[in-house]
Amino acid sequence: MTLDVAPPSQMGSTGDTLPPGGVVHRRPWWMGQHMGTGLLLGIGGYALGHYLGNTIAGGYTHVGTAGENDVAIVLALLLGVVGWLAGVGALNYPLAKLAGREPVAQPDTQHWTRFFRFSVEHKTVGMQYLIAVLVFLFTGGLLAMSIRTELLSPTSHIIGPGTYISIVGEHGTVMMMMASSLVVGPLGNWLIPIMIGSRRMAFPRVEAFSFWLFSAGYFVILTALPLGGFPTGWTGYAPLQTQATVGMDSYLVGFSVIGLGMILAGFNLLVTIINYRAPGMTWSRIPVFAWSILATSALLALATPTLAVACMFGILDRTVGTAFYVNAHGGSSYLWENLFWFFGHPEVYIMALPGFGIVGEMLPVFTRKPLFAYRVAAAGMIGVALLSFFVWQHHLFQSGINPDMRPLFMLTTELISIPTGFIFLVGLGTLYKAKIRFEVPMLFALAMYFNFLIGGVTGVFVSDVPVDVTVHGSFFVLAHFHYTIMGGLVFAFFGGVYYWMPKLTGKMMNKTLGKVHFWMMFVFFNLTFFPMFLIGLLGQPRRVFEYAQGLQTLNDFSSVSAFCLGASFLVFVVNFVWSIFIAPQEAPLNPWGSLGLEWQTATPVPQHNFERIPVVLTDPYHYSEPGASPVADLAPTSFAEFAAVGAGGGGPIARGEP
Amino acid sequence: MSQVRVPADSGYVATPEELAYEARAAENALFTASRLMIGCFAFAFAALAFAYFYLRSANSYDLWRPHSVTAPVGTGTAVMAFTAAATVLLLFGLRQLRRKDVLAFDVAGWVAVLSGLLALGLQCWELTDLPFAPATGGYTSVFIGWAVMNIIMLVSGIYWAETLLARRARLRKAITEEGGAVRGVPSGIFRLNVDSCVYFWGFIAFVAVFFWIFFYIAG
Amino acid sequence: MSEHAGTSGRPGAGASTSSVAAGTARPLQDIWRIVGIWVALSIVGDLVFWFVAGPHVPPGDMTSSASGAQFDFNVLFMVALPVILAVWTYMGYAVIMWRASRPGAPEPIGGPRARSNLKVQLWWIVVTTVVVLSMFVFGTVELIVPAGAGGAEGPNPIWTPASKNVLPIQVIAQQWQFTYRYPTFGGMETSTLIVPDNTTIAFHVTSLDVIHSFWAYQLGVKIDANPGIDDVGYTTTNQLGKFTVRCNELCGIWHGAMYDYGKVVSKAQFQKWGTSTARATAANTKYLPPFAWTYSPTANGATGVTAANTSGQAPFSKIQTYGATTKAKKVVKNVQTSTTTITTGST
Amino acid sequence: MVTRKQLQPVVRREERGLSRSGRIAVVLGLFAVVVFLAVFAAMAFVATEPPTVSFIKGHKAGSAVHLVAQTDGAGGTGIHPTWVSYQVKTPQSGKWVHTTLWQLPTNTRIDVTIYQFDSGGPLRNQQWGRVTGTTGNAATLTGTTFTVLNSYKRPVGHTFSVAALGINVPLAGVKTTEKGFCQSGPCNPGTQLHHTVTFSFKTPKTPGNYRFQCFIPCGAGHYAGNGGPMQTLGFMGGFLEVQA
Repeated sequence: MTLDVAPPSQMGSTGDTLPPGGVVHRRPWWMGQHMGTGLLLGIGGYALGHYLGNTIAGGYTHVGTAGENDVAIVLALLLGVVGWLAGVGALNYPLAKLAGREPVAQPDTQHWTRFFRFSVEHKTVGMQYLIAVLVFLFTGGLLAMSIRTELLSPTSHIIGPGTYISIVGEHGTVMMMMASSLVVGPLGNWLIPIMIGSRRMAFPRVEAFSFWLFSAGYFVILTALPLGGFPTGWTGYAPLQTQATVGMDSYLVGFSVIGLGMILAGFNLLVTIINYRAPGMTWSRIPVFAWSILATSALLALATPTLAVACMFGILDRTVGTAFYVNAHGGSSYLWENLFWFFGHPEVYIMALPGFGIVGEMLPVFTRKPLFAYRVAAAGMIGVALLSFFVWQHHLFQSGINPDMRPLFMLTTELISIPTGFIFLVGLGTLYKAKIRFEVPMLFALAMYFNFLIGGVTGVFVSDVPVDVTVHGSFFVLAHFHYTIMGGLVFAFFGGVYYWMPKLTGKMMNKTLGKVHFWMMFVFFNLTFFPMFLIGLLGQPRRVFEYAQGLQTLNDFSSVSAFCLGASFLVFVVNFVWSIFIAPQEAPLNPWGSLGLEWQTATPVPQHNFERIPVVLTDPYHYSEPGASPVADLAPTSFAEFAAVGAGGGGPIARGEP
Repeated sequence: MSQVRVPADSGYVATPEELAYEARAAENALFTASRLMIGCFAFAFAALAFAYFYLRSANSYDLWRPHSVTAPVGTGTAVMAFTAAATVLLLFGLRQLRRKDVLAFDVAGWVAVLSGLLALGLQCWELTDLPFAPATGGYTSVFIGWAVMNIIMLVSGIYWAETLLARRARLRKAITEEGGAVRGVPSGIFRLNVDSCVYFWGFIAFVAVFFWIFFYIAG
Repeated sequence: MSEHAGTSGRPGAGASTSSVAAGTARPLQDIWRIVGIWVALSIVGDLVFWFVAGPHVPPGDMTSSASGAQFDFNVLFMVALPVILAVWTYMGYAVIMWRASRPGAPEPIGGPRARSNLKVQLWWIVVTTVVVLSMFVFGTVELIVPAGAGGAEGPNPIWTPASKNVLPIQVIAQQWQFTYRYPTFGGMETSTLIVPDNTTIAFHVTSLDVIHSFWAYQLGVKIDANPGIDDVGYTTTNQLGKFTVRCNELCGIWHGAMYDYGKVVSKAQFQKWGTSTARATAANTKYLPPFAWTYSPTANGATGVTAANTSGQAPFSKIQTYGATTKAKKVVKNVQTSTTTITTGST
Repeated sequence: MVTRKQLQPVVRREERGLSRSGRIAVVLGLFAVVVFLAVFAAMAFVATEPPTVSFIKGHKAGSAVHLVAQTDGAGGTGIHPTWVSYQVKTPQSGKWVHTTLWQLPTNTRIDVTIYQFDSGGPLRNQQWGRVTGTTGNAATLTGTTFTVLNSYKRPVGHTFSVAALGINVPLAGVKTTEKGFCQSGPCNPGTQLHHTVTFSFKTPKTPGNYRFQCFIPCGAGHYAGNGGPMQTLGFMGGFLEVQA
């Protein structure tokens, strides 16, 4: 260790220092540890694990009869992930720490290659996440296109049935993995420290680690296809899971790896929001987006361990031969259903809450009105997060659980629509007598309300047990959750991307292309998924490659709309590439006229975010309020200043009175 | 080394107020994080406990625990005992550290790590030499699940304790000086870190005893 | 205090004092307009739905549970439509009337009154809570009164039909076809489901391998098939006709092709069909395992009826004893449960 | 009021060296590479589907189609050589092809001969011991007509079942211990131990893909014996592609 002592201000809690000056690598960009070495070691790890697995378990009779060695595949995937992490340099510090070493300062070059390295700078990690979730999204989208292609005809015609369910499962899994990090990953990591007035994340290495696990998960889940796919869909129901071929191992390992990444990402964000708020950033002043990320992070950190454990049980069943999910051996097929959905339902809100936060940020800006009922919004998000732990058995209504549990879970499920309704109260209240500017982000925000309303109301149908007898597991449910996840979260995400892109990159997205993207996406999203409610009611179960002849018209309509929906994403890609890389247009400092703290900093945001740690004077929603205090003092002479003005949110300026 | 030092030129100098603010934030973050980490592990072990009680009450085909199979009680008790011993030792070490008896902290800490490693080794050994097949019943499955999770938990706990002790070995006495900061590690933070680690070990011991009871004693 | 931050982002700040007048004349004019449009739309929408679409809403009215589901769906829709219309009307009104590009659009008003309104918030919470709770009460009544509404009640149903004459039919799901056993006809097994009219039927659904779901669409019945579990659901037929049975839980490659068609026939026809089929299949029925509520076939066969598996003997070869030594090899007593053959109980 | 310049960070902005057309070219090039890779991956993936054997080419309308297939304990070729699988004789060249996609003409009698080389066991569900859906609801096993096979007495190697057409024919298994047991396909009906099962059925008038599968748990090493070959096209499940 030849490093100088970093000033204590940059010392992390567990010694996670991040000296902003730090050390610069003099090596050329292609040397050192980066994605390339990660891939190399990842492949090496895969090969080693495969070899080890064959050595250990190759002789077992069942491996011979099945013609497949699950032990080898699991070990290969796990060691592949370890190799990837070691290759990108994620393990350097954790290992050095064993020898008591202090953190090695990170290369903080602003060279573009930083996006391919293990960077602990939250804005770099945010951009890495942004690209990664888009890759995930488009991969899942292409798979969706092939699903819709197969469903053009009521019988099997282009894709074989085995390939078809592999694609269905792959689509679901990739999309779920993507959606659980869609907002938290890019926007959460990038914006949250700036929004709460912090110079850093609580655990920058944990944050970076979560990203590299996330990206490793992408490769792991992709290996499922060449390994023969998995037949279970994203829900991975056992004992079909136990029965499946080695592609299933990719699912189990992939979900564990992604799950670990989700836990770490949520862990870091939660600790950061709780502890790194700037002076004066009281709980009643943090942006509503931070509230949503707070609630989401809590769900990520607490619900996902259950998934990891359930996946571990599945791996043990398939490799060591335990019988967690095998009834005939003292296990239970319900065990997976319970554990999975105990994670799975909070997961659903992991994929909804950040969207609420984003639209909550954008509505005041584009209506020039304060956010209506801020406390209700916060309460709604926390309420949804809490309740989401008590609803999971509604996925098991028709599975033969104890019948008297069903009214109870019907109640909890329907209760959750009350805090969800708060979000609508906030939105509608903010629109009241507003001055709505139809910028691209605002269009997405309004569309999110439009879509999520349909998704939410149909959720009440699904939660009602007698109706659920008909719609459970049908295309109705499929349409329902696409309306909430895609109609809600993905729309909000794209709104957020258009909204914050000037901050993230300093470039404006093209407005015309943005509007074309929005209208195509909005119209064809609804044309794709609304018919699915009818298709489901008319008796088409999910994940089938054959359906009733009479449903072909509706399915074809839906398919063609889906292709157009797919094309709308191409418009986004063209817009993205054009506006950021080809013909960049410098963005104004605060193009939307937002009061949010993140818009008060420079663009590009300096590496340490703030020259001085700001003193926050009020919440960022004082629109159309002459004489309101500025949101923060960016150059405070002393932190005591806020105590005089805003301690406890009590001062006249803080209350927004003239 | 191809690294060179450059001055912290990114353009800001922290004021003493900011330093104090960030130090306090770091301390609070450590406190929150250690408790949250226990929360994450608690949910994981809750899933295991759920599997245990669910399969036990479902008792499919009367195969929860055929012939009352039991994992080796001696080994299991030893694993639990070593885990508990490590916790007690760390607790003692923390107390001595608070009294600035660093030598006692070092000795207790390293013995605790050793004890944890023994528990870990025994747990691995027990897993490779079970008197039943994994698929014998629900009990055997959940037991193997527990053994794997216990290994993961012990590794986490030992890693944390070891890194603290290793850092302490590098930093020597300086950390005990009240308010002193050597190489950027304020002693307050270090003590809080040890404190959190011990807290986590308390959780490990609780889980170890809980599952020891249900797997070996009250099954 | 430095004033530089934040002000750049408030274009409306300068001109807002003049805008107060617009809202004061008739403060709730907009709300009344919205309510008017909403009430009109809701009444028309609900009436049109109830009388035009309602009677055709799937799954029809072939059985008590199907018509129950239809009625339920219609009632929920009658509630949901005004909720959706309320939000859409409001949003539509807002988008048209309160857009910035509208000539003469007044400046919005900020300040405490725009930030929260206790009355509105309370009303919102009360109304949503009342709607939600009444939906819950309605749903629970609709679930309990018609004996589980055609859904799965597990092995120990608590809401059973009042009728004493319940026809038990066993649905055996396996990869990838349903078969049906009729304990009332000597435990014969068929590949098509024929049920009598005007009869309360108890479907006992079980699986031989993975999880399936028995979805008799027009009958309004959906019951998951779990291996080793006897999952029961009830319905009462009240119409003749054909229906579709589909597997509703992903069960592997041929999940999409796991469907067949059944028929509701008159009681007399059912009796006739039953006796003739029982005779026709007698040659095979005698080889079937004795009728039981669940079956646990061994890996390469179908011998097992419900019984404790003598451990150590793997029912399927995937589970092996590698990595561990098998010391415990005491013989465990076979526990036979619920293997009684049912021979009575029809119509 | 802080101007943009004042807030400009110390971080140096990257210089952009490329012209606009240069950047377009780079992006299009990258795009082409990505598209190529995606198409390549998709093609490689689709190529794992088994080939189709046509019984329509060269078939005279009105005459019966003779379909000859064999079931082997191990397919011997392909990516899973140890998996149990069907082989079918092409009508054109008489070669054995490892596939389960068989094209058949509509409304035609199909005379099926299956050489069954695999060993057998009891059915998971004895229901599939019945012969249904064939002409006369019967089949012949080495010359003897039968309608029901007691799978506990007479182990069944496979069943040929087409659910949508109501066809089910159990194919009796051979003993692994006997001489001439075929270890790996394609097996030779002339020399190796097998059972010959024949039956006829009529293809429906409506064209369509009718799946056929096997109801014996022959995916050894997988839970309930229904994994692996049972869930992969070209092994124990496939389509009768009935076309006009």
